[in-house]
Amino acid sequence: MSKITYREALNQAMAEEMSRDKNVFLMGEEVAEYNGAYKVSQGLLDKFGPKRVIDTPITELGFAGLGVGAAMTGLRPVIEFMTWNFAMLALDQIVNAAAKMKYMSGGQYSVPMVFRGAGGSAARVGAQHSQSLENWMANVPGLKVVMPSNPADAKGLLKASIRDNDTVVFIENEINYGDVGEVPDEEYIIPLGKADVKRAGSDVTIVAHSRMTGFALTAAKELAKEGIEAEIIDPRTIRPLDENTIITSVAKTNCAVVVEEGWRFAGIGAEISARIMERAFDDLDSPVIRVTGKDVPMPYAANLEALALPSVRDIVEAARTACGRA
Amino acid sequence: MSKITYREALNQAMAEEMSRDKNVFLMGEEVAEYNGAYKVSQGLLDKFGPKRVIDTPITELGFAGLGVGAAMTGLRPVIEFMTWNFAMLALDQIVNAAAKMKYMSGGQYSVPMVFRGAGGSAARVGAQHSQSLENWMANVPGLKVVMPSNPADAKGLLKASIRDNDTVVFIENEINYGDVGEVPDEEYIIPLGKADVKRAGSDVTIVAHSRMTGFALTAAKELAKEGIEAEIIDPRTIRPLDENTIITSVAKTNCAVVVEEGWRFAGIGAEISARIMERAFDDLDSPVIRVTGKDVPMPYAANLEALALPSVRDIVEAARTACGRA
Amino acid sequence: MQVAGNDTLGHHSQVIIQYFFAGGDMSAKQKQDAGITHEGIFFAQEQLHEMHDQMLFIRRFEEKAGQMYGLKKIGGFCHLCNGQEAVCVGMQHAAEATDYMMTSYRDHGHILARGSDPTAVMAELLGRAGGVVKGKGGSMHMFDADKNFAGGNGIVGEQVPIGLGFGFSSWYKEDGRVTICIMGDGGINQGAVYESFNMAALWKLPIVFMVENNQYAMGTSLDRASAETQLFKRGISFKIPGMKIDGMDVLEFEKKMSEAIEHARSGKGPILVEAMTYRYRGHSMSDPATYRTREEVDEWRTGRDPIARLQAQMIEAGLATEDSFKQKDRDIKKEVAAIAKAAEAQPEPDAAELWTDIYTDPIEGAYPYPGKVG
Amino acid sequence: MQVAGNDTLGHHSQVIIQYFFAGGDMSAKQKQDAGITHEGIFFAQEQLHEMHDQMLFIRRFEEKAGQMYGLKKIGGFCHLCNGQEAVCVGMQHAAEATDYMMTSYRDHGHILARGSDPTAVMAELLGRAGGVVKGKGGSMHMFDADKNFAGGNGIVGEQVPIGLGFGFSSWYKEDGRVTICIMGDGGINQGAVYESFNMAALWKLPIVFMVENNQYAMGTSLDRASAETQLFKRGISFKIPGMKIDGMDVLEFEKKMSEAIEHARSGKGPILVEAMTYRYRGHSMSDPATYRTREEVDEWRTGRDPIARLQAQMIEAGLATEDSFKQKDRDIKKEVAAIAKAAEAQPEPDAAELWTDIYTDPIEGAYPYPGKVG
Ligand SMILES: Cc1ncc(C[n+]2csc(CCOP(=O)(O)OP(=O)(O)O)c2C)c(N)n1
Ligand SMILES: Cc1ncc(C[n+]2csc(CCOP(=O)(O)OP(=O)(O)O)c2C)c(N)n1
Ligand SMILES: [Mg+2]
Ligand SMILES: [Mg+2]
Repeated sequence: MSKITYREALNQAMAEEMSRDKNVFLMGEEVAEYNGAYKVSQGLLDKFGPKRVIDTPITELGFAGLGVGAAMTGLRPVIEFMTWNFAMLALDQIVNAAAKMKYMSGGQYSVPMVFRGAGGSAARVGAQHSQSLENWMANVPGLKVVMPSNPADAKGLLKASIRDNDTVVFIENEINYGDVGEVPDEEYIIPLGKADVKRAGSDVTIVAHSRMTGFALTAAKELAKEGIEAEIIDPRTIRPLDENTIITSVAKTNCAVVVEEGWRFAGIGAEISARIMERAFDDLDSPVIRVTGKDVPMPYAANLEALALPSVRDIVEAARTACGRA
Repeated sequence: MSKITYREALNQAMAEEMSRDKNVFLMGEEVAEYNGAYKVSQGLLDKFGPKRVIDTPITELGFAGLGVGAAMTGLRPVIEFMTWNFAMLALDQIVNAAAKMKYMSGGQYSVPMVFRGAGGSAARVGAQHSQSLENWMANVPGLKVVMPSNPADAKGLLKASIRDNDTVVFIENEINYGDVGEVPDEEYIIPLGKADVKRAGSDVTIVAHSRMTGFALTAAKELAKEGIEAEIIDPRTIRPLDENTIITSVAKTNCAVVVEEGWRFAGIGAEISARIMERAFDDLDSPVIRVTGKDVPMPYAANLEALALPSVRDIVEAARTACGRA
Repeated sequence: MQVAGNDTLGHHSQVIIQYFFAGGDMSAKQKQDAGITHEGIFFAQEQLHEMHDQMLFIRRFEEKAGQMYGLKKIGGFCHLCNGQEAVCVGMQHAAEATDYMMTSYRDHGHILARGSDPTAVMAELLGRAGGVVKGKGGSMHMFDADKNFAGGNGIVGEQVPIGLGFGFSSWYKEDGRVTICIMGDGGINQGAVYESFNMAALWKLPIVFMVENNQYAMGTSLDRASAETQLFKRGISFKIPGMKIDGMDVLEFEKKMSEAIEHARSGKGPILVEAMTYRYRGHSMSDPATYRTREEVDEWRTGRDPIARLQAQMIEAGLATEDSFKQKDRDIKKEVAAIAKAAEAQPEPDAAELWTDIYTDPIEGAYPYPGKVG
Repeated sequence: MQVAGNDTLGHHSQVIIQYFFAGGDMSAKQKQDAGITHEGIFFAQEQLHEMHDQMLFIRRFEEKAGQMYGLKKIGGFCHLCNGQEAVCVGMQHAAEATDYMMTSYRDHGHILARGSDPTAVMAELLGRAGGVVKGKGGSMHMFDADKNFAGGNGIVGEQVPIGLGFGFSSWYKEDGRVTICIMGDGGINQGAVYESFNMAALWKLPIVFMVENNQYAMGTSLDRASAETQLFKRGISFKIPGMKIDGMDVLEFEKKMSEAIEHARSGKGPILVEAMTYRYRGHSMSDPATYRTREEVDEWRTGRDPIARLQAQMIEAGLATEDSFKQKDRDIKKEVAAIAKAAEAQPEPDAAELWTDIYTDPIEGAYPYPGKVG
């Protein structure tokens, strides 16, 4: 095991896959000469040259589509959005082209590619730079949606995503880029579609992805002080969702909290809540509680921003309520 | 009361509002000289002239943004997307500009406009022309989302939407355009945010919007034959959602089915299901059941298309299961 | 070749090269053969017959499709290409089989000219199991990967960035292929087109962007949608040279398109071709096309029809007679009728097909809502 | 005015008019005043001082913002405009107060030049209640509706269709206003820009599109992102005439920009202005800007600085002295320091503000998740 950052883990995943398969290339704004707006692609231009690490003009729809076309010819593009906020401009290519292509073409064309970049809110970047898109993307058959919460997952999941023969929407978290964690030294892959129980517990199930996994783990420590043992599940892959791991946990804890940074209406929490009801109705002692970003555009002011985001306290309170110890 | 089509109802709503307020204009592809791809704007060019009924080039992002800018100066644009499928290209302007503008500008700029057009699947138009976007749009604070299911609602809600001082996403249904219904002769407005109980019943609550309301009403007739009285609720406004009407119904029926044409993952059904659990957990005798479009891109072949869409039979079966009479 | 390269053209803002002449060398062998020499290019009689038959086949196929639509055997949208056959056919004769090609929803003519099985194309229109995409795509979404035909795209303009990606791939792999990326005169206004123009020119990708200027986008005439109606100039701001070609003359089209493809293949970067053409029918089957005058339609239909024109040239060159063409037409009509019958006899796709072709690597047990077909 | 109109220009594919001369009439009154005559245009000393002071104020304001960022009092992104002051100020002198204006996230200089309260601008950077948008927007989202300043937009290129809408509104209302829609040399590659160019030209809307060509988009130099680096030519394909202006010379900029605005106001349709400028600092505060050489930066910074240039001109014309400028600088620095202090003394926005400004007409009882602030 080595201790590396989430950023380095992603970087290693790309470097290893690019070394393994010459069809893999990285393209996006500032990925090459600038080494990445967030330095995720540090050193890749030097290592792989300007044919495989390519800076683009600021034209998200265009280079997303370029990736789709290239993937249809058998290349394996990794298309970086500087952040997923800007992918709003490229959704037509992701949804109408990448996700539907295999079906529309009767299976003739696959689109083996990864769209990646930082999603959700960073710090103090305001309304237009704080969009969570995972619920929109997970809505779409044909896409897989992956959101790692720590360095080891980031590396193993990105390698799996690059090798996957379908289109993967890979959403990182800017605030996590600097997080340090243990990562195996030997090569490894984390299969898509498998949730991970980040902490075992018997009193309440907390499902949280991406940055919220860390919040949930912190909340679990608080709760433990009160004698509440929370089981923390990180789905890691949002679509397809490993619902069995969640249902198994709820069967044990009989209550659940779902946490997400994004907006509440038809979010990931809504989906997980509905599924828990569908499959574990009789196990539930109390309604599933959703902890989400507030239903407002992200404000800039520090105090308002803090109020807009889910907090550890929100999770603690929700967990207490869920297991009847509020 | 007069009997008119859903299409005519929309047309009347626009004509009346354009007569009332000279700041209202209609813009979109083929809205003027062609009288609308689906003839919703029939006669409006003749009535209001080329300054107020404007054909655009095929540039959804551009003219959506034009609408946003015009609305910021106090005009009241009605921007027609030939269908909402094409709005995928314009989402940045709808979400990052229209929805967030008032907040970002500290309340200085409002964006009083309507984005309208046919959403969901028409008949046999395949994967790229059958997208349901209401869950994505309803996810976004700053937007209101309206989806009428019959001519009277279509007219009253569109008039309310045009008068509303915020951005309204107004999603029609192509297959409903020809539906005939009674519409009041005198001027009327249907306030946004109010659900309508389309049929009273005591055994099961069925929530269904847009074309699915009609399916649910048909299902209710089937169910009545078996002695199951379904209460059919049409939310009409998806965001904000009139959750009280739904909760009140579930308190009576103790079970619910939610129907939508769109995909299941993080759809409208997920949201409503989660809310029913949150607010009516103790009233529920059984889990809320979601009837949705299948989790596949829309196929073209007639038999596959029929399988992909929710059917009256699906609703009937779900209702039976929900109220324990399967 | 007199085409101005990217560099000179942009820098001096010269007028785009509208017509240029290749004056290819004719082999001695070709000169002996019967054929037609069009502006210095020799077309052998076999090729002429092939071009003619393909155009006529497409014409009759589209008419049959129109009929089937009228009989409600084809559903949804159905966009015919009657009138535009010379573009479809001329282009295929200019391109290599290994070159990539993609277009909009108006794709029947192109996929047929590309050499896909017409029964599979008709079966697709009918939503049958043997359709070129198994009945899943329909009229708008025809694909044939074996023929390097990448759709069949329903979102106006969407195929342009996709085509950019195919061109990028050839640059990446250095495989010598050219991508021919087709759009309409309405589609060329989409922003994605200019994002693609810029990247293609910046990286000198081997792409021929081709706009089928049939002068209408649904009911909107060119001048009501475009500030610059000379569409071959739409690349100037990105240093992409342009050519305007008569798309109603298959020989002319083949010749000029060959030059455009050669330009792209030779590493000079992208080129923009404007094909002047006309669709005889409405935009789709439901469009009465009242926005055009009868005279205008007639002018193109009787005055400039690409099939009649080639027939006249071939008769004049002694390569065929009116009678032989009439016989050919009867044969083709019969063939098309047989194709339609065979396609109709096919079953609908199996219900299980609803759930296939979504993922190459579905994840066991995790796929959201599998099965329950029916 | 020698600018070629849309029609002639596009049809003949002429070289875009790069410089044109208005040769305005000077009134007898003006001639008597002290001032500077720049290419036939007289600038009175009051105006010169105003321009100078505004540029210097913006420079010092940005420096203060940079400091505050370093002290972590400003969060998120913070894009300074040092070096680009002549563009901000020259443009405001050319435009009417009623003209509309919108730009990207690099907006401090523009909103200050527009005349917004600098304390409110600084308070916004600090996320305070008295911020120009109540602390809700921050550096990237400055708006001042009273001054017709419509942002402050964070998505690159997004303001261009919005500007199209402002221009459309003036066409619709016939209110005689011009919209000045500003983008960067990176932003000009976005597809939405060309969709907007086409519609603006098609309908002859009164819009000046202005690209601030500071030659870098983050770390990407112009030639690595644009096939056509002469950005004023980017409108040719849409029949939009272009002008290239030295954006480091405030007098030149004011003069040429006035002509561009006059072009748009007179009903001739849109025009595209390329302002040649340079940002002295990194893209945002976190960017060390190692992609540029020290020499290049110095060449602009010491060789072409717009403030130093105007100072030299004014000293030469006897309108000021080095000492008077030094005193002015001290005054402005003091003013800026006082502003920062006053802004910092403001409270953060009230917590209840989290839930305001989302809807003009919230729907009672139905608003999804109100309240529970904190
Ligand atoms: C993004 C998008 N907007 C609108 C439509 C509806 N639509 C389909 S075809 C068409 C006209 C296209 O015209 P043109 O590009 O000239 O191609 P042609 O039909 O003449 O071949 C329109 C507006 C669409 N399919 N996609
Ligand atoms: C759509 C979108 N893509 C990417 C970004 C990230 N980004 C912010 S500024 C910038 C560079 C813009 O450069 P330019 O247009 O030249 O403006 P300048 O910063 O030089 O003023 C980029 C890529 C963004 N904000 N929006
Ligand atoms: Mg056309
Ligand atoms: Mg720049």
